[in-house]
Amino acid sequence: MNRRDFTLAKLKGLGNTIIDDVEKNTVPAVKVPSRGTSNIVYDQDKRYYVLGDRYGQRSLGNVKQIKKVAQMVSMANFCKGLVETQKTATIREMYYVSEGWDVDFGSQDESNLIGEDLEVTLGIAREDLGLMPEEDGASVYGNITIKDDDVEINAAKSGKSGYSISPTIDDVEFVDHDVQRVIAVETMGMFHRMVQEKAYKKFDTLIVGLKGQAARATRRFLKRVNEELHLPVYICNDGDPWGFHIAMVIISGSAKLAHVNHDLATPDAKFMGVTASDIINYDLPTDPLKDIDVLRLKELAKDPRYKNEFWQNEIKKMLKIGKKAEQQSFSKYGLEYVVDTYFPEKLDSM
Amino acid sequence: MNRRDFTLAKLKGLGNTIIDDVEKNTVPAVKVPSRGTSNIVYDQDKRYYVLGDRYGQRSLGNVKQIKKVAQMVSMANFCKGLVETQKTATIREMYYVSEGWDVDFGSQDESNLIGEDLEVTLGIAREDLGLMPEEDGASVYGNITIKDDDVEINAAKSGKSGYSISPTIDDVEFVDHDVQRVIAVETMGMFHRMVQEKAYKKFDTLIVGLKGQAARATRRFLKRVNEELHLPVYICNDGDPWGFHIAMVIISGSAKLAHVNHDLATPDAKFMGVTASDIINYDLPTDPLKDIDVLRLKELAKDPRYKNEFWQNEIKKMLKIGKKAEQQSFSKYGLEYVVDTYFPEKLDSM
Amino acid sequence: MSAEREASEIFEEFKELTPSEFFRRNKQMLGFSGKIRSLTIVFHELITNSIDAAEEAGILPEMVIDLKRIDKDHYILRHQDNGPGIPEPFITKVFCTMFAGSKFRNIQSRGQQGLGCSGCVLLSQMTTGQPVKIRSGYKEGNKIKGVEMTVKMDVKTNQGLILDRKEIELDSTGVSMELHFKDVSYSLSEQGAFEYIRRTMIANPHAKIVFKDPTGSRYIFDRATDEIPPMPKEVLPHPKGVTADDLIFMAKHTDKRRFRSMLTSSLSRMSNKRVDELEEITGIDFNKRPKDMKWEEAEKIVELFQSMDFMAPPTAGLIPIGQEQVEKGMIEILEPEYVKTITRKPKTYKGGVSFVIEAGLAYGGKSGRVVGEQKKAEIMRFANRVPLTFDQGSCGITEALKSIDWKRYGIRDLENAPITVFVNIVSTHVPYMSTGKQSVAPEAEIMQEVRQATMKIARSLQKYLNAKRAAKEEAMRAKVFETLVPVVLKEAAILAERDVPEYIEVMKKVTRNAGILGGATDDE
Amino acid sequence: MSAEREASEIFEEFKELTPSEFFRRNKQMLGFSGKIRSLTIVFHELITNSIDAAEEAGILPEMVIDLKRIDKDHYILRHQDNGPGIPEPFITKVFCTMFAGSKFRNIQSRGQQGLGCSGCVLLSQMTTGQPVKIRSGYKEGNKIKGVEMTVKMDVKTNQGLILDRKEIELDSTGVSMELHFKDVSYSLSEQGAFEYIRRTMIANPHAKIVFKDPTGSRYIFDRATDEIPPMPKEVLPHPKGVTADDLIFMAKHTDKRRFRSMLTSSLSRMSNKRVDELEEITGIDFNKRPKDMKWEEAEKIVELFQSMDFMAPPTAGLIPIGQEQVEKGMIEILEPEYVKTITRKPKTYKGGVSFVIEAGLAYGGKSGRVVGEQKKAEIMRFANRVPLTFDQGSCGITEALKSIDWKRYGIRDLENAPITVFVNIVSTHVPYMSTGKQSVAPEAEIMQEVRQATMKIARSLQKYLNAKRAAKEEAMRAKVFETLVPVVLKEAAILAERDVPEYIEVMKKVTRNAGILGGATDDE
Repeated sequence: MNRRDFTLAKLKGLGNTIIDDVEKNTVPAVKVPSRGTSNIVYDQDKRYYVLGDRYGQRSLGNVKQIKKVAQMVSMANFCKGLVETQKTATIREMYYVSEGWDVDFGSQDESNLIGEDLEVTLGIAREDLGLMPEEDGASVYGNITIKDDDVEINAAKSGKSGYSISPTIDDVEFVDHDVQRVIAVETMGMFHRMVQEKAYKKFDTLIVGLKGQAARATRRFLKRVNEELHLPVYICNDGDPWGFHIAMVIISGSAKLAHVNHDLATPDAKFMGVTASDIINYDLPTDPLKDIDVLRLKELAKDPRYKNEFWQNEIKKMLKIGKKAEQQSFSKYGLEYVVDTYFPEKLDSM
Repeated sequence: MNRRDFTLAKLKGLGNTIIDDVEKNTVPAVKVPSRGTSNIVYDQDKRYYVLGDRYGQRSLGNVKQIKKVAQMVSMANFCKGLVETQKTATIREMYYVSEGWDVDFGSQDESNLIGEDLEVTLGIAREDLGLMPEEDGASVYGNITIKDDDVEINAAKSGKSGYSISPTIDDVEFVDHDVQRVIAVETMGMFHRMVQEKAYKKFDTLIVGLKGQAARATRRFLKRVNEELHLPVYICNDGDPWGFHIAMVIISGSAKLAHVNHDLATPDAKFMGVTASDIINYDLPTDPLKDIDVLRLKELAKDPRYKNEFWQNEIKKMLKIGKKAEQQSFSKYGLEYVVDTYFPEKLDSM
Repeated sequence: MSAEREASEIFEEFKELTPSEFFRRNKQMLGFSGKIRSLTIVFHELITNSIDAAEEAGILPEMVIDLKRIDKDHYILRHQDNGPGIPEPFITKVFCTMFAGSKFRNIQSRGQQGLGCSGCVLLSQMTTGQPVKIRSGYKEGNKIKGVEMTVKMDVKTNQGLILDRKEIELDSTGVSMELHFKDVSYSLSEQGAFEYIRRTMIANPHAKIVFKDPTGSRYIFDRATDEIPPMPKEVLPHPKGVTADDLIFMAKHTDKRRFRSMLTSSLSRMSNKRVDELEEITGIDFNKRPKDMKWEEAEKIVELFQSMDFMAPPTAGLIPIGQEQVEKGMIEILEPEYVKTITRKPKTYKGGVSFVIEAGLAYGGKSGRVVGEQKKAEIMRFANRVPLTFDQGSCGITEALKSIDWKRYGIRDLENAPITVFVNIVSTHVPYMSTGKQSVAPEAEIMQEVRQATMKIARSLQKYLNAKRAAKEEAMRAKVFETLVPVVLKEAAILAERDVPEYIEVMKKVTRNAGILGGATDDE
Repeated sequence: MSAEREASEIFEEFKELTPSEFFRRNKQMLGFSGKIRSLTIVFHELITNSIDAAEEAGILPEMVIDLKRIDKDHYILRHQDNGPGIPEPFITKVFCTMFAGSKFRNIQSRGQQGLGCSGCVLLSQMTTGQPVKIRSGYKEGNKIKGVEMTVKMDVKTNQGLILDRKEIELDSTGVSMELHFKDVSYSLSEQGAFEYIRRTMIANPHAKIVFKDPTGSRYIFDRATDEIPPMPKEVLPHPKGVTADDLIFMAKHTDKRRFRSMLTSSLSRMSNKRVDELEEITGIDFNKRPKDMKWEEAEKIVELFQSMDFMAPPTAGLIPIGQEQVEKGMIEILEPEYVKTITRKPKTYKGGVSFVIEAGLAYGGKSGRVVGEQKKAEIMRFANRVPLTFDQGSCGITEALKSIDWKRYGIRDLENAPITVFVNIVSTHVPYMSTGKQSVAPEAEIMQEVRQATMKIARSLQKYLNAKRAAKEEAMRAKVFETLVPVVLKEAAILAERDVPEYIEVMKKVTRNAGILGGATDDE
């Protein structure tokens, strides 16, 4: 069964449980896996967060719950339509479409929450339901050819800003490539630097410009190139808690999206960003850690995803020196230094 | 003289005035056109903001000014290097590079200001000096072929998210196209909707996804397709003061960048976004205007760029109904409505 | 440098002032500072005197007050009551002698400084030079004697000067007076005279006031009850509440021959057994004359008092308004949607001073105060039924009320709720913070009682508000089920690509739940 | 319901209190509320009395004060001065009779209520039952008489009771006393006794105090000057400052036969010509006896005073500390890096009450107050040289100082600057806000003067701070040019692809500018 048929079956199943209950004269209730923090568990084997087995019941006999059930089945029908016609919609569009339903949403936030409920209830990612995020994915530069519908695209021939990963990345097919690895960088500034310095040639690599926190489509892309093309993925971010965590979410998934991490996490990706040790070894220009940075670092230190020696040491070291540095700070030694000297040394050490 | 040689000559000129002064035994001073609000004038003929003729003197004899002059000439030399080697750098990178100069910057803000000083003093845009913004430009979808270096790219064959306008858009050459117009939309949600509904075919148009306030590169692109390819440009934004102004900055330039508006403004572009009249005529789902929206609308009403009857009426009407609406709110009538019904009606009326 | 002068030369200028002379130089010590405040203080002094006098005589208090504006900041005040009147020999003393009065006992009373009437006369005379016109009707045997006098205060002697006097015929007892004032101002603000009357009426529902304001409008504040509150009894001081100085003072002024009998007759809860205990522990000879008591001995005894067990002080001296009467007063004046009042049992502070807290909450109607177009909460503070109008910020009552977590009682934002909070403290010794007697010291026990009392009635208010809300919600809930069950089933049927089944039974089960919230679990 | 009672029955309980009895019941009216404040008030009363007495006698004031802690909240205070002493017949009056004193004239003086000494004795007696021990040495002819007494206050009669008396031999005049207190507390806080002494010394640089604190430490506050300030003269009230009541009061107590002569002799600036004018306009017979003056006539005259021109009030009654003396006081106590003081010319408020404002600013050294590890600004308020310790928030002086835009004087954040601001108001009638005489009313003219005075000296402070800053900056600027000129020229040469030219001349021109800021325009 392909993804599409699987999705349609799941949607139908949701309708069936309710109708079945009514035919048995029992008040229908929908089982919704809990997304509360206590039900989000770090799976040591899978190396990412998964949902536990706790769930809540949404009963038609409860005045608050019945509304949520009504919203959820209405939304399910809307998604069924999208999947059947092979269209997509943003959740914002769906919010407006819902004005015509028999039950509506008080706010965009409310419809977002029901959307997540539907994902976990069916165990299906929003993209498979045709619901796309507003945000675009990362930019990709380098010698890979992909096929989207019937168009073939080479990411080395899509302009200086490369190929943009679209929200429908799962529909894309990898046709060919000629690279050894993938290097993802946090900022488009660094992306352009690498393109300009021809890093794709030097390292036989794809260059991915994350634009900050990686979008779901980007994470899906990275997972696919890692698993389908067996390319090692390196994530090169700023040397601060936020840079660390952008990488970590790519590697081990986020807690908030525990229910779809099996589609998003790339546990074999490697952090190759600026470390506290780099700050010292390369004598980088720094900014002092702000209170909020310190707080965040201390949070990370307790996070199960950071429980290995490397991370514990680097976090401790950063707290000790009280400083952070951006990737672009290597420009202190000239614009080319980061590509000519730093990356080769880092890659060697991995 | 091409842009590059022109830029180099201007840079050299800055050095010459200083050295000439010293040889005449007078204390050197650099004339910097004023960027104060009183020196930014709306040019009724050109239909965009330009700088007036007031300027300040930066003298080596003034303790505050000499530092700025030192920073400016150091930066000028850095840019000269970029132009000569045909490289670019982000202003963030330049900030870090400046650590090695004899005079440095206290903060990124300070270096940004000196960068703008250099632009106005030379009368040359930052992109020509090799200084690129961090931000990427808009996405373009549709049948246009461009040449970047020696790579040809067709924006209808670059994936669902289209071709990304890179900061170096000025180096790009338009090879071929098969469209009648350009429609720019505010959000990527609307961009994908239009791609999905094949609006590029229906309207023989390029689709541009602005991603909010248009980047300099995007504005440069729109100006070039408008002037070089004689394509009419329509800008379709949300029906609120912010949407209005995103369009207006594309059309008439921003006050802040008055010194480069001749390269950025597209005075013949047309606003085709959601108006107060649309809100009423299409009975759109709305949000109430917030205090800040009302304030902004009142500001706009006084802005010379909004001094025509159309804008004055629409602003008045919006204040009167006290409501705003997003473009995606047309989804109330189904996902296709915006492309099947609204856009054709709007285009007809223009 | 001036030449040295001898002491004798300097002391040639030495003089003594009378209390009237003193306060003429220091009128702010009588509370007369600021135009609005000055007039409110005058109203306060005259109204409390009238109510006290009527109650002492067992009469339902009634006043007719007429305030006429002559000019900016210039008023004539006519104040008439139906009390027992003042016997002629005392008239000049009451109106013209400072530190004279009948309220110096250990008794709960409204005023108690002996400055009231004479202070008002002093202010009148200082600002206008006018004498005061007084009529007094009082019983002598079965007849009512009536006298009319025009009187001035002689500050040099602290005595009254009678300018004019005649006997008149009167039908009933009572005092009426006419006073001129300048440098005062009538205001409708929270600190003004009108609000003072309004609050007085809430705390004294057995009184009646007819007030004609400077615009000529007549307000009749009718009584909400015909019960005269019982007179508080004079109560002997409790051992835990006396100081060594008090003991010495008693010893000096007692008519008892022996210290032992002085103790039992001057202090409450002081049995012979207790005195024997004291004598044994201290070794003091309790048979000696009171006047021979030494300070050290008094201190030793007082110290011992602190560690001995005594019954709580007798509470006959404390006469609260009463829960029912406060309620009547609040209903009469505030016409609220809901009101709840409470009178607590007597408690003590500082180990021996007993007090009673009464509290009331009124919601809706005229409760709260209108600011602009909004209703704000108002706090009405009283001490022995007297409104405390000034110094709200520093008052222990305010502090106690603000420390309550009103959210726990369903009042999200006390400030902006249509609520009047009433608090009255009843005690023979209210611990005032300052001279003006306008705020209560934040004694821990008092604060605690104010909190307890208010929280108790707040709980009732919460129940009322919840019940109101619940009734609304139940109706709403039933409607939700009737609307949404068909929606869910229609959508589910489309989803499952089946027909909508019969669902009468399920709908019945579901609507039965409308009254309750529970059902299945939901972990959000 | 209690039975009706007759007036006569109620008035059986009527009594009159003496001032002592009254204040025994209302000690907070004397400022005795709170342990720290009570002790500070005692220090205040005794110190101001001693300084006033010494000055009146033309003696440089000197005090020895010894405060011993007996137990928690229990102290013995010994206070000794070198004044002219108190003649024996007045001793009990000064210490035991309330409302008695020598300071009731229209004169600038430190204390003036006639409550001071007797109030302290009342507090002592109330809290400890102890009598007061007094020694007084005073001149009679060429001899010094010495007497030692132990005295108690009889509150029932407002008189002193002499327990013990003996004549003693003394070398010098002066009074010393020993008082016991409980329920008071010694504190180093801004409101405490120590700070009170310190501030007194700043405003009275001619006085000397030796103080032994409860830990046994001896502090010698030495005098910064040997000049005794001249005695203020008693000044007749100014016509613009009197009320109708004042006129009537004068008329009643004058020894003049005619109203005309009473006016010229009781008011300042009141010439015969003025009286003639008054007579003509009012039509009042000014030859009648003062006692026949009617209130309406007094009002008419007072009204007329307001519209007539008079010379400003004589200022012989006002003796400021003096700009130089304030400076000496501040230097002695604060050892500041910079100090500037000012004594302004007399001004009047309320049309006729004259006053003088003195201000001082001290920067650095021991100026300001240390809070934690930071220096904060402190405001020292004085009225007639007496420190105002309490109620700072509501004081007009504070308000005036806070309203100054300190940023304009180079002080970005007054709160956190190492600055002491000194303000003294000198007047025969300081307009106090409340009973405690701890804050000055915000009279517009006074506020204005405080602002003017302070801003004037703030300007000097600013100059000092600027000069200090400028010296620093000039050095820095020269360095900037020396560093940056070569940089600019090197970079410009690279840019122009030319050689760096000779630039000695240009560098000379540029560094000549180091001292000034200006030069070319720059429109940012």
